[in-house]
Amino acid sequence: PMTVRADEAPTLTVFGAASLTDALDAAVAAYRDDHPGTVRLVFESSSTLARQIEQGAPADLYLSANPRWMDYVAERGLIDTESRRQLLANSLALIAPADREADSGAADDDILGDGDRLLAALGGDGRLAMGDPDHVPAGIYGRQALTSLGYWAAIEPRVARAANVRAALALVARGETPLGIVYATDAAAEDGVRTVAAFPASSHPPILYPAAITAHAAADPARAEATRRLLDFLAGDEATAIFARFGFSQPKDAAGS
Amino acid sequence: MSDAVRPTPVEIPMPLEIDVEKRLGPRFALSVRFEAPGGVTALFGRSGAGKSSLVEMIAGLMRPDRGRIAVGGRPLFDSRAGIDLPPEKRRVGYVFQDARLFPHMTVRRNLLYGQWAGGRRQGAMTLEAVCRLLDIETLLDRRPGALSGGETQRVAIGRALLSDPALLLMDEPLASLDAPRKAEILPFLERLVHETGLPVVYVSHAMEEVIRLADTMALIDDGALAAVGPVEALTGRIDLPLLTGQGEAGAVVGARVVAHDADYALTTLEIEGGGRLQVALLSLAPGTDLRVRLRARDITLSLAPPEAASTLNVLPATVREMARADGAFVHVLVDAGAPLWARVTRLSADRLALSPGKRVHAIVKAGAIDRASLGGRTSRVPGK
Amino acid sequence: MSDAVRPTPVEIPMPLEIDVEKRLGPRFALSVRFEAPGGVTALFGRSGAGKSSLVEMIAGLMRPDRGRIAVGGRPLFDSRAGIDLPPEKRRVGYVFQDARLFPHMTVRRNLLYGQWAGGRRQGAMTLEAVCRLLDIETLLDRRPGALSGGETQRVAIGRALLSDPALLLMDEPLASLDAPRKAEILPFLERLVHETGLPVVYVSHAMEEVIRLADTMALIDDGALAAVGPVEALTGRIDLPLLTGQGEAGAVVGARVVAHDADYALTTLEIEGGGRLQVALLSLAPGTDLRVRLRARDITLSLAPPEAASTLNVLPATVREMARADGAFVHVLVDAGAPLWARVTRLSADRLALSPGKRVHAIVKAGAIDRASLGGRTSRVPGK
Amino acid sequence: MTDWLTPVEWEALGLSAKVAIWSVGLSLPLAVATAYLLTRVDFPGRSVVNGLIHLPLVLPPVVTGYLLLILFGTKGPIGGWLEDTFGIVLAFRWTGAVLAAALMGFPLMVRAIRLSLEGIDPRMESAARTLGAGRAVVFLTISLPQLMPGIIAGAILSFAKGVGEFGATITFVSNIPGETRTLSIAIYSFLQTPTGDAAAIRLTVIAVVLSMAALIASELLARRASRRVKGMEP
Amino acid sequence: MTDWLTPVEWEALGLSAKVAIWSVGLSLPLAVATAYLLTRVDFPGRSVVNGLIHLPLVLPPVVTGYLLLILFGTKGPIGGWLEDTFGIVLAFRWTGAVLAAALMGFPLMVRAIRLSLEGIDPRMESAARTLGAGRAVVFLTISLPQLMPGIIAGAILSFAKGVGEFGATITFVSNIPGETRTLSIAIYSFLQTPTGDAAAIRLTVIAVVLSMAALIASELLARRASRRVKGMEP
Ligand SMILES: Nc1ncnc2c1ncn2[C@@H]1O[C@H](COP(=O)(O)OP(=O)(O)OP(=O)(O)O)[C@@H](O)[C@H]1O
Ligand SMILES: Nc1ncnc2c1ncn2[C@@H]1O[C@H](COP(=O)(O)OP(=O)(O)OP(=O)(O)O)[C@@H](O)[C@H]1O
Ligand SMILES: [Mg+2]
Ligand SMILES: [Mg+2]
Repeated sequence: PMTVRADEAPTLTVFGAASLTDALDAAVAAYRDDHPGTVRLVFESSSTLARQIEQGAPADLYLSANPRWMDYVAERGLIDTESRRQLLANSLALIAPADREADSGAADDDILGDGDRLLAALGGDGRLAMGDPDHVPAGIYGRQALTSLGYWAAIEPRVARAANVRAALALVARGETPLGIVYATDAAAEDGVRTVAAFPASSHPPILYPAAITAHAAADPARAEATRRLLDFLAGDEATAIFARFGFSQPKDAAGS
Repeated sequence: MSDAVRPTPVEIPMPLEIDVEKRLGPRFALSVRFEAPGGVTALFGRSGAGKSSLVEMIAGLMRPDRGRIAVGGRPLFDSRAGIDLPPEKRRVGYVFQDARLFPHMTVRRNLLYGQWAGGRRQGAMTLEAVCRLLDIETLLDRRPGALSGGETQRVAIGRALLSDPALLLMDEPLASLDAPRKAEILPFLERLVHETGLPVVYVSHAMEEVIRLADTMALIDDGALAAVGPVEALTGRIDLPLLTGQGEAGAVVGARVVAHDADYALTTLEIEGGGRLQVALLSLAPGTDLRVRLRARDITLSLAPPEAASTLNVLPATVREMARADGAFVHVLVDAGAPLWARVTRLSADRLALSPGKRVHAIVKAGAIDRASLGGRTSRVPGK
Repeated sequence: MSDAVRPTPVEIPMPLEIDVEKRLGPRFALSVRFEAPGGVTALFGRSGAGKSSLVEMIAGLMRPDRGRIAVGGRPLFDSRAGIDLPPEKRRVGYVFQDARLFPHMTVRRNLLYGQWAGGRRQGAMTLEAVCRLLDIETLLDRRPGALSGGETQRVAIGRALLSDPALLLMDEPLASLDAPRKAEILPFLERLVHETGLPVVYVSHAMEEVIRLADTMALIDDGALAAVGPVEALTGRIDLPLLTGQGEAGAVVGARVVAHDADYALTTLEIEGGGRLQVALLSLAPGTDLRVRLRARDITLSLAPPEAASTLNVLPATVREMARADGAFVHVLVDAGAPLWARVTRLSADRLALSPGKRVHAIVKAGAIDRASLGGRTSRVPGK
Repeated sequence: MTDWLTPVEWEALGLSAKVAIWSVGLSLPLAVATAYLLTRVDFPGRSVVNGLIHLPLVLPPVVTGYLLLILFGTKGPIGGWLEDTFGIVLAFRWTGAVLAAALMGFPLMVRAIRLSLEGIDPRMESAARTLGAGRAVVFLTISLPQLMPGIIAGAILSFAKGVGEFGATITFVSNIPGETRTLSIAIYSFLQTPTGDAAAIRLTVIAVVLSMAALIASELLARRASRRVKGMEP
Repeated sequence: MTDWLTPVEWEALGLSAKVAIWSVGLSLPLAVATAYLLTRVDFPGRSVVNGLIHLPLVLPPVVTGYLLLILFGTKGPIGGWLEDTFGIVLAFRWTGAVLAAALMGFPLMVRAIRLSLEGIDPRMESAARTLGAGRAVVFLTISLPQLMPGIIAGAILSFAKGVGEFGATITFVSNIPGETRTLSIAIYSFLQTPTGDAAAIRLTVIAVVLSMAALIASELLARRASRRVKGMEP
């Protein structure tokens, strides 16, 4: 499919959720190696990107960190619903500052099994850092997980709601909170934290990153074609391997477990 | 008074009409109405009388509650006709009581502001001439911030002069200048005014300046007009001590240059009625008309003409009127051809048995008539 | 001059030492050094001479490059001793040439600022007394923004007076006041100064004020001291036309009140040397010493005593010296017991054949000696 | 009366007002002192101080928030010291929101005061000193009253900034309902959810009303102050 | 020479400078006019205008960004009109970043200029009018030069804000490399990625250096302007 000449290839703009930044950078770098044309990557919170697409942003491909914002644009006819697919999956981790030993040796493995243990690990006035459960996707998943584990109500007053998952990560890395809930991908990338426990996949809905071609791209056959090639690449094996390096898993794995 | 000595109103080109009312504060209201035949109109009055406010209204910086202001028949403000020219259209040159130099410009820029930003023509005077007159050449490149009080005032005068005004408003322009400087600037103003016929409104507390420059004098007292008229008439009125404190009252008489005596550096003047006075040499051509102020306190009355005394000016006269001035003194109006006031002690008046009708000699020292008492008056340029 | 007429330096409590150098701009430097025996020291000089700068240095608002300033032996500044009292420690009452009222305070607050914020005592004067003197009662609750020029100046004077100063600095304090107002304030200042012995540095362009108030006069010319000395001496020097323009020169002589004539409202003075003068009634007790200024232009010389003339004061005298004044006039120094200057025309001098040694009569009109020529001098409070 | 707002909204409103008022109140004296130093005193390192003050304006608020976290967090050098010494905790408290708001508004306040300070006529100050007032008294009685227009302008800018600030605040003290969840943070939260628009708009209107009230009050004050400074009758 | 920055960093730096300079340049005349209106002219709705100007300060920047997006987006009423009429596109372009930065800095600028304007002695203006200068000329020759300290202060505040702005910008014009990815946005982006801290710190330093340079230049200008306004020798 190398029929398109470089100078004819449209410049593609990818709107990606901020949490995908590093992984998508690497994947698209690989794509560029053997595909013509330019790909611009724009990272922001899924909500902002969705609203910008609504206002006519020249995005060709939208990668949301959250199905709800994909639904939002879908309802408004801003994407080619045919092209929508679950691209990636992620999982949640309970983290602690790397330099701090858990307060009681017993805690680690089944700390998630018992709300009192978790509270004990927070100490007298420590907080649990997580994305704002009202709107930050990681926070929403975190709340769902703690709810299904049965002690959200006990923990809620102790939550430090961060503006995004990176801020929650920073709170833990700085030792401001003894514990935090972030994506596994974030926990893996930050040296300042260590994973205390992984949330069971069953404790929360699958963490999926849907992707879709926008109506803007779909309206122009050449652009639609090029975008589809990019999306196919991102769903392909080479990209999957790259995403895996950053801690992302495939939706079928997440769904299957 | 002969027409040669006082120009008739017909010759005066720019009559000034003032009729304003303005409430300034809860306690102070201004209500002044007069007409002046042009030339220099002095506003005289105590501190807080309303002089500066009146000048601001003429300049268009304060709006009267009602009334009319016109110069040479051209209305600047007329509440009934709905006329209110903005200040920049009034073509006044305003020397403010508080200078108001532009702090961010050099002195030169300040001086030329009227021409540079105000679109005024070069006018009668060049920058060089004004600088020389006011001795401000060395200040041209400085900024106003560190000028001395008198320097500031001189620059303010220069700025107004260089804006080619059709009416000059001067609010105590010489107040903080030294006597020699005043002695330089006054004759210049005098010449300017009399050569160009430029009408001037002049506020001053200094009687000499008023005598010297003004044709008309308006006395403002607590926001109202107390008196108005030719300077000669007003300064002769000894019922207006407000004017002058005391000791400054006197008569102003018209005079004409008759002859010069170069050897003794004396000029002979003929005053109204034919009397002659010798004064220090004047650089005025014979035939020139001028105004001489003879202060009551400088005139001695004698029954016999003095002998072997250092006084040159003796005028035969007749006592007309005796007016009590204050405790020790009596003002005596004598007719020496022209009416003159003499201020003598009551003791002397009794000794000399002065009473109306009595023939006396009025003795005036030549030295008592100095430049400050001479109001220059050359033939005016009519029209303009 | 007798000690009774001029207090000896011993009696004068607060001598003033000035010795400063200061470069102000590329073209102007000030270098003045003199001592004054206390009392009122007048700074006289042309606009831009450096008077205000000198006053600012005394107040501590401008720092001399080097020098020493001391009042009554107390150094305010001494570059060698490393003394430089901050302005608030100098206890001066400064009437600025540009008023500098605090815009955000009422007039009352301005007046009382020294007591309220400056920690000054109530001092010799009450608010009421100052308001009455300066006629500013009605202004007390106003703000300075809309005061007239003279009102502003009066409030500034009041503010300085009410700050209980140990040294009063007045920079043209009466410049924009009307004559009657001056006539009210001057005697007050006079009394204040003479009763309290408060030293004053007084800048003015008005000779009358200086004559009236000052004991010492320092003539500043272009940043340097041109002359300094007792007022009597300096005003008698006819080589200093800078002083006065012209026509103001004259002699100041010590005198003593001898008698009063209530009927004719006259006071008889005995001047140095025993001559007597009759002047308008003074409210001074017999025996009081004072200072009389006899302007050269007010004195007539005669060979014979005048007959039947309205002059009361005739002093036998001897011509001492003839000094040429200007073109028409010659100044004649006569000895009438006290030295007096007379200004006569050259023509008269020739006619009278005046020359040193000649016996003459000096004729002084009573009316020529008005309050403005009388420097009050009562017995001083020594020490303080 | 209280019906038009939900309790949660009232809480956010009250908190915003509290944070903004405290931040203005606490930073004002410091801002005046800083402005005075920068305008009148020639000390070494003046431009460094000047630069530091402007940093919160130049940096993305999130960066400022991180810096605050690093310095004033319980584990941070200053935060730890404050806690040990005075028992003052800023992290996750409304007091931390006050610090963030004060810091973000500080350059605005200092600038406004400096502008006024530069406009003060030093001749008035010297006149006051000849009347016996020392430097401090002159400052309080002459300079400060004439600074009022600048102080009011600075205060209103800082107040408005305090109401609007959220980047540094949320990063530093997070979003804890009733403690640090100010109007701005609440608005931001609602905007992040697909269904939150209506609530965001409501809160925005509240924030606007709050600030407008402060603004109008300040305008009146400022006009009076400016008339006073010019010496006009009241 | 150019080695200490990567091309991407150079790009962000250049873009930030461009956006800040344009936003200051374009908003300055408008800010002067607005300040003049608010200070000198008593028109109805004055407090509404005053309030509107302060909105960007009060609202969370994200809200301002959304409002911009809604109004000036290609589908927005003003954005659509601009595009149809003049072919000007703001959304997702650097020009939009200029608009966002200008808007966010506007209240700061207007306030600073108003402060200076209120300090101007109206007696100087009336003196100029008696010398023949009309209102406009008086404004240009008397008022404007005396406004310089305020204008400079306003410009530097607005410039700093322009460099630091990201909330409204990123919301309005997104984060498009080479087009709208200014230093602040780049810093923010780097902070959002686990490995971005070092880069974020580098860019922060660059932003600080850029703003400090502008700050120091402005201080010198301001000092000269303030000396001039006071009538001191240069
Ligand atoms: N910073 C400065 N730079 C240059 N010249 C200056 C400076 N400050 C003062 N001068 C000059 O010093 C001279 C003395 O000023 P000063 O105010 O002392 O004069 P003055 O004797 O009070 O005059 P006046 O009677 O006009 O008030 C003036 O010529 C003034 O222009
Ligand atoms: N806004 C105002 N409110 C109250 N009184 C005012 C106001 N403006 C001016 N005045 C008063 O009006 C009077 C006249 O002021 P004006 O400046 O005209 O006086 P002036 O005759 O020029 O006096 P001076 O010789 O002292 O300069 C003063 O008493 C002044 O206090
Ligand atoms: Mg006046
Ligand atoms: Mg002076």
